[in-house]
Amino acid sequence: MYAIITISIVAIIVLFFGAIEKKAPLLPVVYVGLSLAFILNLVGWNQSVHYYNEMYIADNFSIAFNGVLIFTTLLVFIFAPVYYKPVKRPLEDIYALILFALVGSLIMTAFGNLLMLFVGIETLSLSLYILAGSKKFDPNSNEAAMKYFLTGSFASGFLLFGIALLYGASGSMNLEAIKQYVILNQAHMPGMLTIGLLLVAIGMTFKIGAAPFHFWAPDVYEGSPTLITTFMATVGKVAAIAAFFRLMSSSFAEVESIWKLTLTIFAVATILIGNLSAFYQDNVKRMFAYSGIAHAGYMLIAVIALKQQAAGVLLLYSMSYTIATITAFAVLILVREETGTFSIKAFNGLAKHNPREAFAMTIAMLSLAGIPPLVGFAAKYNLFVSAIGQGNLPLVIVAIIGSMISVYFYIRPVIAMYAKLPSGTAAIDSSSNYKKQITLAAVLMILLGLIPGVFVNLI
Amino acid sequence: MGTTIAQIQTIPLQYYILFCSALFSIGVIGVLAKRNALVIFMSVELMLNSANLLLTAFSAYRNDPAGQIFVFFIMVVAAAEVAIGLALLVVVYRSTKTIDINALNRLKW
Amino acid sequence: MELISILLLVFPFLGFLIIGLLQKHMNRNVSGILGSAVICINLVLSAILFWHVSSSNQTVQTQLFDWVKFADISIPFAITVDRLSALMLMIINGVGLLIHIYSIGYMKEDEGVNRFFAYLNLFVFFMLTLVLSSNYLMLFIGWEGVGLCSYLLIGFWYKDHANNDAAKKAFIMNRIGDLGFLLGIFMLYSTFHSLNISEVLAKASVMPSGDMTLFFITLCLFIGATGKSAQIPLFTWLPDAMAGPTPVSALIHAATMVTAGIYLIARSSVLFVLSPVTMNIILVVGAATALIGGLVAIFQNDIKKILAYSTVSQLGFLFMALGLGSFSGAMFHLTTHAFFKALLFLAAGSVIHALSGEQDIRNMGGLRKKIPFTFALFIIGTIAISGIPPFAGFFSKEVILTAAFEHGLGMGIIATVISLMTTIYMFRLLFVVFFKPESKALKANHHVHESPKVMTYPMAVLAILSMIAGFVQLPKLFSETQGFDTFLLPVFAKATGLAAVSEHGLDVQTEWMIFLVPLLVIAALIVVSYKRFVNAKELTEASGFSKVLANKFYFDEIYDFCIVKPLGFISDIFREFVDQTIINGIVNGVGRGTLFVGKRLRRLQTGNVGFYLVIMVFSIIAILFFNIIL
Amino acid sequence: MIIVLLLVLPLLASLILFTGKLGKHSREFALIVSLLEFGVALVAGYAFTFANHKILNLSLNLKQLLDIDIIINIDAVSLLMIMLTTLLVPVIIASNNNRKVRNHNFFGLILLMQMALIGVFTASEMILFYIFWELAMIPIFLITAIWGGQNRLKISVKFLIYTVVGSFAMLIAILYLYTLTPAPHSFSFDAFYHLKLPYSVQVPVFLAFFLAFAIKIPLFPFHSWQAETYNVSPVQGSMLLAGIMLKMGLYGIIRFILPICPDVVAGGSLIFLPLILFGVIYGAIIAIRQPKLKKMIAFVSLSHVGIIALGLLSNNHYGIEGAILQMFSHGVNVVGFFLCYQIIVIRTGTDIISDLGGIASAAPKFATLFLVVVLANVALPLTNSFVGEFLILLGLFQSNIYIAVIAGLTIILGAVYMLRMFQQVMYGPQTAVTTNFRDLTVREMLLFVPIIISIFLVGVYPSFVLQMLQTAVK
Repeated sequence: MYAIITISIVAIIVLFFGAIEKKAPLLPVVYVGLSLAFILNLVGWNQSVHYYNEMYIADNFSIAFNGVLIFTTLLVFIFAPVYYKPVKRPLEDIYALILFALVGSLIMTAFGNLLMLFVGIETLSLSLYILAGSKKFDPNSNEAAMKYFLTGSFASGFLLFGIALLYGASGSMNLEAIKQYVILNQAHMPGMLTIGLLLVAIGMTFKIGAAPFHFWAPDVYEGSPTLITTFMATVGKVAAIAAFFRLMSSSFAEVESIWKLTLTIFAVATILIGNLSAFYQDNVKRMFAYSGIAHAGYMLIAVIALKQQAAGVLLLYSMSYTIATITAFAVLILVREETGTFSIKAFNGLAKHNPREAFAMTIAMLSLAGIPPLVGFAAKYNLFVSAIGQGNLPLVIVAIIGSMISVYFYIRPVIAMYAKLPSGTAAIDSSSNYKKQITLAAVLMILLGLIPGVFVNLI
Repeated sequence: MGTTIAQIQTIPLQYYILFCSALFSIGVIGVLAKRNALVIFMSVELMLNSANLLLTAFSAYRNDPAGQIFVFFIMVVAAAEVAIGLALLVVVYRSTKTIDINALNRLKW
Repeated sequence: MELISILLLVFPFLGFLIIGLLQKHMNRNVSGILGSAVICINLVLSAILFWHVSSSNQTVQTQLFDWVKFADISIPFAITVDRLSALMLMIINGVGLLIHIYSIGYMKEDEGVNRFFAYLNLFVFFMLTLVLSSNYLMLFIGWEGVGLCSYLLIGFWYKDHANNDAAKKAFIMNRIGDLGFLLGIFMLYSTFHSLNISEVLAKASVMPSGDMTLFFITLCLFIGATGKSAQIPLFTWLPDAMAGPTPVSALIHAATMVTAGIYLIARSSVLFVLSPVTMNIILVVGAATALIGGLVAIFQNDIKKILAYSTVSQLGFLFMALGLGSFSGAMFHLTTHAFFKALLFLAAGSVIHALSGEQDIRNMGGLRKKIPFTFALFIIGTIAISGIPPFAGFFSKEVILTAAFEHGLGMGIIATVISLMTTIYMFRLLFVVFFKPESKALKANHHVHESPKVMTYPMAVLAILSMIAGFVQLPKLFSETQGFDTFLLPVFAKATGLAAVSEHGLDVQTEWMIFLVPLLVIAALIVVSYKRFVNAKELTEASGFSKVLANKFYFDEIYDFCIVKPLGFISDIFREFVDQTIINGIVNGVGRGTLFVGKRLRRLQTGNVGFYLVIMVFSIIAILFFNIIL
Repeated sequence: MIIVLLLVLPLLASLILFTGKLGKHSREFALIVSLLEFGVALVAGYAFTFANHKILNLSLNLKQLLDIDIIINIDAVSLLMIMLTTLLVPVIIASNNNRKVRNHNFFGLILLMQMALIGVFTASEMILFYIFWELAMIPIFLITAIWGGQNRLKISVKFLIYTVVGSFAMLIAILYLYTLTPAPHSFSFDAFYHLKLPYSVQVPVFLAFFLAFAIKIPLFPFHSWQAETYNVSPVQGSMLLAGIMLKMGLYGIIRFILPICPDVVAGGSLIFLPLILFGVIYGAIIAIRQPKLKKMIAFVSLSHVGIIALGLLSNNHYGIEGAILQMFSHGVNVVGFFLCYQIIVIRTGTDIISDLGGIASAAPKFATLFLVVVLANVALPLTNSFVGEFLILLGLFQSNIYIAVIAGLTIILGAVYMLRMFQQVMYGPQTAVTTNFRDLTVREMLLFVPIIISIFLVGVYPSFVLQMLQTAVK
């Protein structure tokens, strides 16, 4: 709760600084604020506090995920200056919007009431709509924003209607109450509740960008400013999946029969479509969009295999996904700055001049592909095992085949970097702490890969 | 207040549900059928408002204010949404000189 | 005694190592002397052993160490010296020594002389391993080892690919046989759960005659033997093997290695006696080989080729003997043959040496004056091999002929014919080379010279041996004591006992017939061939059937056409088509397939929002439909 | 303790190398480390035999931290494989004197690979095994992709994908078996060994494992990556692949297929043995006419490992034990073969067999060593591979005569292709490229020492290995 407040305040301060045309203090303020928020968030660990009669629940689950989200945002902000190097103006609006989006995502992970879920989602989405279009004079950016907006608002329409139906059926929007209601009449579910649940599920599926509601993702990811894409692909996705997980686990765990098959089909479709479509991408940015879709599919497995362990697994997975993706995007930003293209060729011979970036990128790719001993493998491994533990072997087999396919396109940048000759001559220069971050991320991916147990058993 | 609820309850709940569903479907169809962004916004609004109506109806029938409170939130969000939507529309129009959504086809494959 | 038997193996191997490793730095003369010295020591040692086993009747058993040992299988390096192996020891080391000495002179000019002696010692080592081994697997080591040495020595002058091809051919053909041998070993092990020869024989002796497994075992062993001892169908390598230096031909391809097959069968006599079918096969194959070898020999013009085919024929003759169940007879002839065939080869070598490399007999003639000593030796060898008393060949052949006639008249006659053919080609060779008026080529070439003593003396020794060796066992007509048989009796007693051939000894007339008739014919043949070959101006080009014979029944061509060519063809097919097109094609096809799917899936992303929305709605409807209605 | 050392030493060394601080001393450093590693392995072997074949084991339960139990056992088979690895890696490192490839990363990768391989050969916990299994693939892939010959990318990627497919099949099988283990589920080998699967379950499990290993080994018809990969990757890469890496597959057969699906091995021999058998003959026949030396080695290796696989699946303890011995021998021989190949190629710049010739007269020392290697490859008695092949064939013979007979044909074919190659390359008149062919330098001679020694040691006195193994084979 304090985290949310802090961040909101920081956002307002940022806006204020922008208003008085001060560029210098902006980022420091953000850094400090986020770090503060991170710490405040951790306060109250193991004592699940409820705010505003169960509107907002700060239990370990939400705290852990919020930690991840805040940390990710911090990383994004660290990469910001390099990305916005050419821009003169303070960019307070963009920073503030990112912060507000973060607030939305924090609410999503911790909602105790469908109302808060909706509010959180909308806070996140609305901010993202604007951010997606924040390159005002870039038609791609505009188009991305428009597409995102249209599909997004459409989807939230369904979500909302679903919530309404749930409310109608159960008579409450409180997760706990709904759970009670569901337990009471497991025997004969009113059709209204089923429909409501499905609509909500669909809405969430859209937000995490899983098939068959993934179509917006590639276009939006490609069109939006890369930094924003990074934010969307990490914070947006993780928050959505966490919210989805929370919803399902806290209210509808007992009625798997209604939604399990549907979600399984979603997951299978997502994994296959995501990986196969990424297979042929030459545009790396877009490739990451598809890889993001694929990973959404994997995360859905965690939702499907609902048991206590799964929360931890999901946490680990989202961490691995976030770190790897953010590292990859960071390098991508660099390369883009240098070569002006997102094509895979841009990576040719990167290892020659920028060994450190290349190394980080390699680690990220391998981690995403799930090659041991990196965190990506640990995450997948735990995910699959917990899924199998509850008899989802076919699903897991599909997932394995998916990641088999994924190896191919994840390895392509690596090959380009190491085995192809560089096109440019000079090394791409990047600020020193940028380098530090990238290296840190790479190290993290290895370390977490070595001690995944910590996080799996965290919540 | 009580009388209003009583009057509301004279109409069976199913009617509200059906009506709202119909309204919602109209919204959906509008979104699908139209290629003009502006109209699509309006259809989306229709969808949201159908949900509002549904919530209100439920809350009225259950004597539970939560639903109606939610409606206010939704209205706020909807307003914000429209604002953003129109803003984007303007931007897009500036670049493509049209508000036909089929004109948005730079990003694909 | 155990120590000696081990030293027998140690010395030649040391010789090989020393000469082999110091090749570069060793004086070219030293190596020869060293090599010979080693064999000389060996000869002494084996003499001691020979005396020991022949005086006392027990065999020398020596266990070195376990070679293959785990679970229930245990195959040690173990040495057994009984009379049979003792005899072989004498032959190998004796002939070996002489040939070593001879080579000192023969290889003088060759720059690879050190390598030569290294190989030669290695050969002796393996040959001794072969005859000393107490189990089949160790025997197999020697078996393959001598094959290797013969490969190295045939291809000794490796600059010329012809020699290498010959060597390769020899090795591969041997390998074919070896596979048979190996399978035989497997069967032996599966049947008797041991490879120790004496153990196997003991276990086998209780089995019924004509037992099926025994048949297959013996058949496989015999296949092995055909490879090593150049029998049909695997004999074609031996004539080509003459590409090697002549001493090698003498030692390996006449006296010792090629007799390994006979030794193997004699060793496992019990097994063979118990499977009459195999015995008959051996008999037939042996006879056929002997005939073909003899026939072909008559029409060859290369002095060494003639001797080679003669060897083939003689080996066939030996196999006949084995097939007839006269093992000791076979060993007897093996011994004498070792002497006179070695002698003949060395003499031929001396001739070639004298003519500085000339091998075609059409370019020879009248050498008896030029190199009288060699001439004399050659005559002795010829007489001995043609089986003219009182030289060695006569006696040993006599035994086999008798055995053949005991087996039946037909077989007896065939055997006689074979032994007579020997006379024809040998005397043809003799006359053409030594009596015939000189050829122009030879006239031109003046520096024809007698070989040095280091070469002639060993030959002399062999000549003496091939004169007197026969007397160890006179035909039954003249003496009751069958020296050789009695010597080998302990080895073959069991076999002959099992054979249980109805001992209807031939009556005296037939014995005389067998004794006299050949002699008359031989005399006649000598006269005829003298007329035919000495007075003939030039050897006419072969034609008609003789052409077929001159081309050794086109065996090589047939093999080439039926095996070599198809194999190459298949190889190309596999490499070019199956591997590249089919298998690789499939693999790549799968990859491309996935790529293709990816390509198509991308197309789904049309970039049109309307389309996205439609898809969304339709999937929503579908989901609701499936969940509610169904 | 020793085990940890075995694993950590090369890992640390590789990390040090990756930093690139050592510059041009990298090779010496790597060599020293690998020699140390060999010493450690010897100590381990001593400890093993000294504690009369008691299995060295290291077991840490780190569920909380790693949610993987670290279980590492060294039994006879593992030990033999470790010996092979630690013996060959120094040779491989030292053999590299190619300027282009002399690079700290290169050696780092080799050592990393060594660590992974040792991990594979010692892990006794499925996931640990799988991790090492995958880890072992990355270095060799990078080696091929970065330092390889022309169109190295296409081929190395194909190789990567191909093997990944296999290992994922294995992963599926592992996960499936995991679900069958009694709760609480466990990934330890023992847990897997103890579940007695019905035949119907064994079959799919077998197929999954078999696919994985057949690709790795490789067996016909999954070999199409082999020749290409050998051909493009630098010689050291080929050595790693042929000498050690493909033993992973065979090792996998020993560890998983034999204990987990015994009935399939026992019953189904007529289903897959003929396939492998065909591969054996197929490889041999192709080798007969293969124009390029390196590709020929690939196909020869295909044939040889096929024989080994036959032995392992012969369902007969002679066959299995022979095969295990042969795994060691083959590694040594093939590396020796590649050494000769490298020497020829560096000297002459070509590996087209028909272009070569007459080297023997120019370089007698080399000729002798090469001859020994060739003879070891044709399994001449008293060389290492004879005993192995003898036992394998014996085992096959007892389980199925016909297969044994056909497999025996390789004895002949082996002689054919080897002698053809040797004659073409070494004998005959010298050709343009082989005139003034320099004979071996001392350094090169030293490279051969371990190879030659192990050829004759195992050839003459294999019992010490065999007796060590027999406990494991049980």
